[in-house]
Amino acid sequence: YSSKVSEDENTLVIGVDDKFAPLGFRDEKNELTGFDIDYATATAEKMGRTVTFQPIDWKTKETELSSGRIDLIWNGYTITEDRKKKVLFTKPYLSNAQVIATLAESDIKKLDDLDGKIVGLQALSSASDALSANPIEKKVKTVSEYADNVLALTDLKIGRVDAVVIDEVVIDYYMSQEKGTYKVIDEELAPEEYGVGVKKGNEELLKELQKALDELSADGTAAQISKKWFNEDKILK
Amino acid sequence: MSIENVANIIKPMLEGAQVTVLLFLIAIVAAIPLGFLLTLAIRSKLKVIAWFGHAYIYLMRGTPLLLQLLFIVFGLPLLPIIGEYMVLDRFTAACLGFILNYAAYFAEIFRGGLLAIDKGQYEASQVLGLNKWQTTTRVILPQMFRIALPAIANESVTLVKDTALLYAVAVPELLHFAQTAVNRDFTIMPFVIAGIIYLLITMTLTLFFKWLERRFTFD
Amino acid sequence: MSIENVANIIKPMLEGAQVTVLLFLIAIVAAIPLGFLLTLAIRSKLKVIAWFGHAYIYLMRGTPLLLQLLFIVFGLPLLPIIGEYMVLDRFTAACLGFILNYAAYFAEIFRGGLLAIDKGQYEASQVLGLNKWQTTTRVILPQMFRIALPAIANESVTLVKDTALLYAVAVPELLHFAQTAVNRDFTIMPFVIAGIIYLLITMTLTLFFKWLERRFTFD
Amino acid sequence: MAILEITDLKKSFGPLEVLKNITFDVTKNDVVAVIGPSGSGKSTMLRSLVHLETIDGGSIRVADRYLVKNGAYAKPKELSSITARMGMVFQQFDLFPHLTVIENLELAPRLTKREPLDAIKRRSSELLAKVGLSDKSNAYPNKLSGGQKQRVAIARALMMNPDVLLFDEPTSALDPELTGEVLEVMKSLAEEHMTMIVVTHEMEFAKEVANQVIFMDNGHIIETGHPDQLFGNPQFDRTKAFLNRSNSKKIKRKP
Amino acid sequence: MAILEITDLKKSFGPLEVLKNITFDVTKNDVVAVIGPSGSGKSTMLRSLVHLETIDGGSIRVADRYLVKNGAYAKPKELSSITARMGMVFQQFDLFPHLTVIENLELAPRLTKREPLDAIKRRSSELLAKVGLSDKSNAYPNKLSGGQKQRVAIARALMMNPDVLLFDEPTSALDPELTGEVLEVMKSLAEEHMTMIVVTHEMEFAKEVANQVIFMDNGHIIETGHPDQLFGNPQFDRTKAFLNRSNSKKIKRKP
Ligand SMILES: Nc1ncnc2c1ncn2[C@@H]1O[C@H](COP(=O)(O)OP(=O)(O)OP(=O)(O)O)[C@@H](O)[C@H]1O
Ligand SMILES: Nc1ncnc2c1ncn2[C@@H]1O[C@H](COP(=O)(O)OP(=O)(O)OP(=O)(O)O)[C@@H](O)[C@H]1O
Ligand SMILES: [Mg+2]
Ligand SMILES: [Mg+2]
Repeated sequence: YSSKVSEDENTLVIGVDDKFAPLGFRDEKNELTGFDIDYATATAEKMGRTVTFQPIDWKTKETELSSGRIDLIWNGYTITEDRKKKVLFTKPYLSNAQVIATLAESDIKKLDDLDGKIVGLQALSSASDALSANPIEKKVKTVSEYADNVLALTDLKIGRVDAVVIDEVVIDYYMSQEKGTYKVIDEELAPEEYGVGVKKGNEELLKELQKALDELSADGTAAQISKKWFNEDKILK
Repeated sequence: MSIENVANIIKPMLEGAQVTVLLFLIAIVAAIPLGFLLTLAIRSKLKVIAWFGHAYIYLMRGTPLLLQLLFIVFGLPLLPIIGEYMVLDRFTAACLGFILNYAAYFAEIFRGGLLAIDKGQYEASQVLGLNKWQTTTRVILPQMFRIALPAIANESVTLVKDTALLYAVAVPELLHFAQTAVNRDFTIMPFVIAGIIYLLITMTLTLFFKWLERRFTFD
Repeated sequence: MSIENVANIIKPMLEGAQVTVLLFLIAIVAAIPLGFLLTLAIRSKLKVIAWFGHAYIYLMRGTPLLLQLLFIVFGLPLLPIIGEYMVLDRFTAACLGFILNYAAYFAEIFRGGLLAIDKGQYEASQVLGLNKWQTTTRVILPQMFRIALPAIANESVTLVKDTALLYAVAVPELLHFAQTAVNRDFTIMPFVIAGIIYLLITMTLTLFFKWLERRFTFD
Repeated sequence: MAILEITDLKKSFGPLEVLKNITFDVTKNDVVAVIGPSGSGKSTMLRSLVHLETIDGGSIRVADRYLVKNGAYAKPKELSSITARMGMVFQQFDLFPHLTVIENLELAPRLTKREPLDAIKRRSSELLAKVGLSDKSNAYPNKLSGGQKQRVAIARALMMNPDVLLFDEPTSALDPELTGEVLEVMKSLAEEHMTMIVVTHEMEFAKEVANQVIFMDNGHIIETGHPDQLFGNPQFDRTKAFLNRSNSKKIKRKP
Repeated sequence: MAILEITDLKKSFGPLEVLKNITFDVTKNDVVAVIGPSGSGKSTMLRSLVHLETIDGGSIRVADRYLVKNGAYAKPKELSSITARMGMVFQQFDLFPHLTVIENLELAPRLTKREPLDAIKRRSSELLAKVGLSDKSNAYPNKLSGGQKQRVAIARALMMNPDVLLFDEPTSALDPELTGEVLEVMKSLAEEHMTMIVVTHEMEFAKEVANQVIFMDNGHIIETGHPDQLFGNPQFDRTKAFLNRSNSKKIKRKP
C-alpha cells in the first residue's frame, strides 16, 4: 500500500474511490484497475510524472484535496456548480447521467414509482445532488447514504433499499457483469459530465494537466482506452 | 462563522446525537440482562453450555466490534439459504451487533462480581432457610450489582464512544453529520462540536453512575 | 470456493494485517513512555501541569478515538494559518491519533500502579541512601510495571482491535480489503478470515503477556 | 429425649478423613463446648449438622426427625424443614452487607415464615434490644464493630426461633477487647436455657458456661465431660497436651 | 561524646503538636528502648532522626555533624551523608518485593558505595549467615515468613555499615511465634555492641537488652532510666499507669 503525500514534486497523488467500477476498482487480484486508472496513468506519462493512486473515503474527497494529501480527484468526479466553488475542474472528458437502478424484477418503472420507497446512494456524491434537485425527493420514504456505490448495490440486492441512484457508467458496467440482476428505469434524473478536480489556486497544475489531456485526445490514446473499457469512444472532445 | 451557520451545522448533529443516545440505551438495556444470562451459562454445570459461553465471550472479546458490525450488517444477508431472513434494517443490525458484543463484556464483569462475593453469604442464606432463588435475588444479585457498578460505569462510557462506529456501517449519526459538514464548509468546527457533544454525554453518564454508586454505598 | 480464490482473498488481507500490526507496534512503543510522562505530569507539584494533564486525559477518554482520528486526519489541515503544516500522511496521522489517545489510557494505568506501591518502599529507599532517580528507576518502576502488567495486557488487546478504525479513515488495512472482497465476491468468507486473523493476533498477544506476567512474578 | 443425636458421623474430603466416628447427644437446654486443635474437624462436624457439608456415613437426628439416617439423607423437601430447627452463627459473621441491621434480621422470616409482618417486626426489635443494639437498627453492617456485627448475627439466627443454636468460633475474628460483649450475649442466652453448641477457643467461656465439653482431635471425640472434670482432671494424654499447649500459648503472647 | 544528641525536638502535623520538646543522648554502644502509648510520638521521633519527617525546631547531631541545628537543616548535599550513618528497620519490613534477598541486601551498596563489588558480596553473604538465612539468598521476599523478612531487613540495614540502627516496632507485624527469631538477632547485635534505638512494645526485650529506656507520652519524654529502675520503680504516675495497662492487657488476651 502507499499513502505517502507527494514527497517529490514529480509524483501525482490521485485520490480514488477504489470501489467505483469501471472507472477505478480492484480486480480479483486486488489490483487497482479501471478506465480512470488507465487514463490517469497515460496522462501522467504524458506529463512526465509518476503516479500514485490513493484510495480515499469519497465523503472526504474535497478535504483530502484541500489538505494537499492528494493532488487530484479523478474518479468519475462530476462537475457541479457547488464543487466548482471548492475545486478547479478540467474540461469534461466523459458524459454520464444519474439514473435509477432497481432489481430486474422490481415494479418500479418510472420516477414517480419511487413514492414511498427507500432509495440508496453514495454519500456526498452527485447522485445525492441530482436527487435533491428533483421533486421526487420529497416523496421517497428515506434516503440511505453509503460510503460507496458497491455497498448501496449490495443493499439493493439484499433488499434493504428499493432503488439506487447511481452513475449510468457504473451501473452499465455492473449490468454487463451480472446480467439480469439489475435494470435501469428509462427516465434519467440528470445528465452530467466528469472532470478532474485540482486544488483551488493551483492553476499551473490545471494548465499542465489540461494540456496533456488534450494531447491524449488528439493522438487517439484516449479513444483507445475508452474502447478497452466501453467498447466505444465515449471521450468528449 | 455566523451564528446561523453554526446553527445549521449543529442541528443535524444533534439529530445524529439522538441516534447515538438511542443506540446506547437499547444496547445497554439489552446487553446487561443478556450478559447476566451468559454469566450463568459459563457457570453452568453442563459442560457444553459453559464451553459455548466461554467460546462466545472469547470470540466477541478477541475481534473488533467494527468487524462484528460489518459482519452482521453486510455479511449475514450474504449467507446461503438463511441469508435472506437475515436482512435487518441497518440500525437494527447495528443494535444487534452492539448487544451481542457488549453482552460478552458485561458477562465478564458479572463473573468478576460473583467471584467477589463471599462464600459465607451463600451459607448464611442456606442456614436461614432461603431457597436458591431467594438467595440469588435477595442476597447475591444486589451485592453483585454493587460490586460490578464501577466496571459497568466504565463499560457504559466505552459504549457511548463506540457508537461512533455507526459511522462506518453507514448509519447516519453524530460523526457522519460532522464529517459531512466538514467536507462542505472546510472548517474544523463540526469536529469540535461533535467532541463537545460526546463529552457532555459521557460526563452526564459518569455523574449518573457516581450518583448510583453513592446511592448504593451501604453505610 | 476454490483454493485459488481463497488465496486471492487472503493475500491482500494479510498485507492489510501488516498495517494493523505495524500500527499496533508503533502505537504501543510510543504510547507507553508518553503515558508515563503524562502520569508524571498529573503528579506534578506544578498545578498548571497537573491540571493540563488531567484535562488532556479527560478529553481523550471522554471522546471516541474515531472522532480523534477524523480530527487529526481531516480536521487539523483545515486550521487557519497553521493548517498547511499539519498535513500528515494518512498513516502517520492515524499513528499520531492512536499514540495520543492510548497515552491517556496508559497514564491512568500507571497512575493506578504507582498508587498501589507502598509508601514504605520510598522510605526504605531513602533511608538506604538512594537518590530520587535511583529510587524511581530501581525500586518504583519495576514494581509499577509489574502491577500494571495485566492492565497493559488488556489495553494492548483493545489497541489491536481498535486498529480496525483505520478502515474509517481510509487507510487500507485488514478490514478494508475484507470489505472489498465481500462486495466483489458476494461471500461472507472474507469477514470470517478477518476474524480469524484478529483472533490469532489477540491470542498471540495474550499469550505473550501471560508469559511476561509469569516471568515477572516474584516468587 | 435428646434434642440432637449424632451417631457414627463420617466425612472425608477426597482422601482426607476429617470426621472418623463422631457420636454424641445434646439434651435440651444443654450448652456444649467443642474444643480441639486446628484441623481436628470441629467446624466440619458443626457444618454437617445444618447440611453445609454432606456427610458420608452415620446419622443425625434432630428432635423426632432424621436429617440423615445411616448415611441416607431425608427427602429434599424435608431437609430444609429439619435444618430450620437449627440456627448458626459464623466466625466471620456473614451479615448481608447490603441490608440494614433490621433488614438483616427480618429478611429470612419475611421470605420463609408464614407469620404476620407485625409479629416479625415485634420480634426483631425485641431481639435487637436483647443484644443491646436497638440504636443500630438502621445502620449498615460495615458501620458496626466486629462485636456488634456478631451480636446482630446472633439476633438474626434467633429470629428463626431455632431449637438449637450452633456457634463456630464466634469470637475468633474479634479484637480481644470486643470478645467480651459477644460472650455476654451468649451467657445470657445460656441463662435463658437456649440449647447451644459452641466451637470455641475461649476456655474461660467453656469453663464458665458449658455444661458439657467435647474434646476433638484428628476427627475423633477423645474425651467428653463436665468442664470441671475435663479441664480439672483430663483423662487422656492428648487432652492434657492440648490444654497445656493452649495455656502456654497465652503466656507467650505479646501485650 | 554522645554519638547522637537530640535537643528540643519539636514537630507538628498541622495543628497537632506531636513532638513537644524531646531531648536525649545516645552514647556509642547504647541500646535505647523507647516505650509509650499509641500516638505518643515514638515513630515520629524516630523518623525525624533519618529525615523521613522534617522537624519544626530543635537540633539533631549525629557524631560530629548536625543534621539540623536549631531548626535549620544542613545543606541538601550533606543531608544524605549524615543520615547515611543511621540504618532503619520498619514495622512492615519494606523489603523490595521485586528483588531476591541477596539483591535486597546489595542494591543500595552497589548504587551508593564506592566499594569493590567483591567486598559488597562478601559482606552480604556474611550478614545473611549472621541472620541465619544463607539458604534463602535467592528467594523472593514473598516466599519468606514475617520473621525471615524482618531478619533480611535488618541485614539490609547493616549492609550500609551504620553507626546507629533504628527499629520501629520491629516485631509488631509478626505472629507471636515469629517474634522470637527477630529478637534473637537483635540481642546478638546488642552483644556485638551495635548502637540501637528500638521503639517497642516488647517489655521483656526492653528489660533484657536495653541499657536505657525512654518512656514517651503525648509528645514528651516523661521518664528515662535504666530498665531495672524504670520498670522496677517508675517515678511518675503516668509511667506507672502505662506499665500497669500493658501488663493487664497481656492477661486479657485470648489464647
Ligand atoms: N472444603 C474442604 N475441602 C478439603 N478439605 C477441607 C475442607 N474443609 C476442611 N477441610 C480439611 O478438613 C480438616 C478439618 O477442618 P475443620 O475446618 O473441620 O477443622 P477445625 O477443627 O474447625 O479447625 P480450626 O480450629 O482451624 O477451625 C482440615 O485438615 C481442613 O484442611
Ligand atoms: N503524616 C502524619 N500526618 C498527620 N498526623 C500524623 C502523621 N503521622 C503521625 N501523625 C499523628 O501523630 C501522632 C503521633 O504518631 P506516631 O506514629 O509518632 O505515634 P506512635 O507513638 O508511634 O504510636 P504507635 O504506637 O501507634 O505507633 C498521632 O496522633 C498520629 O495520628
Ligand atoms: Mg474451624
Ligand atoms: Mg509508631
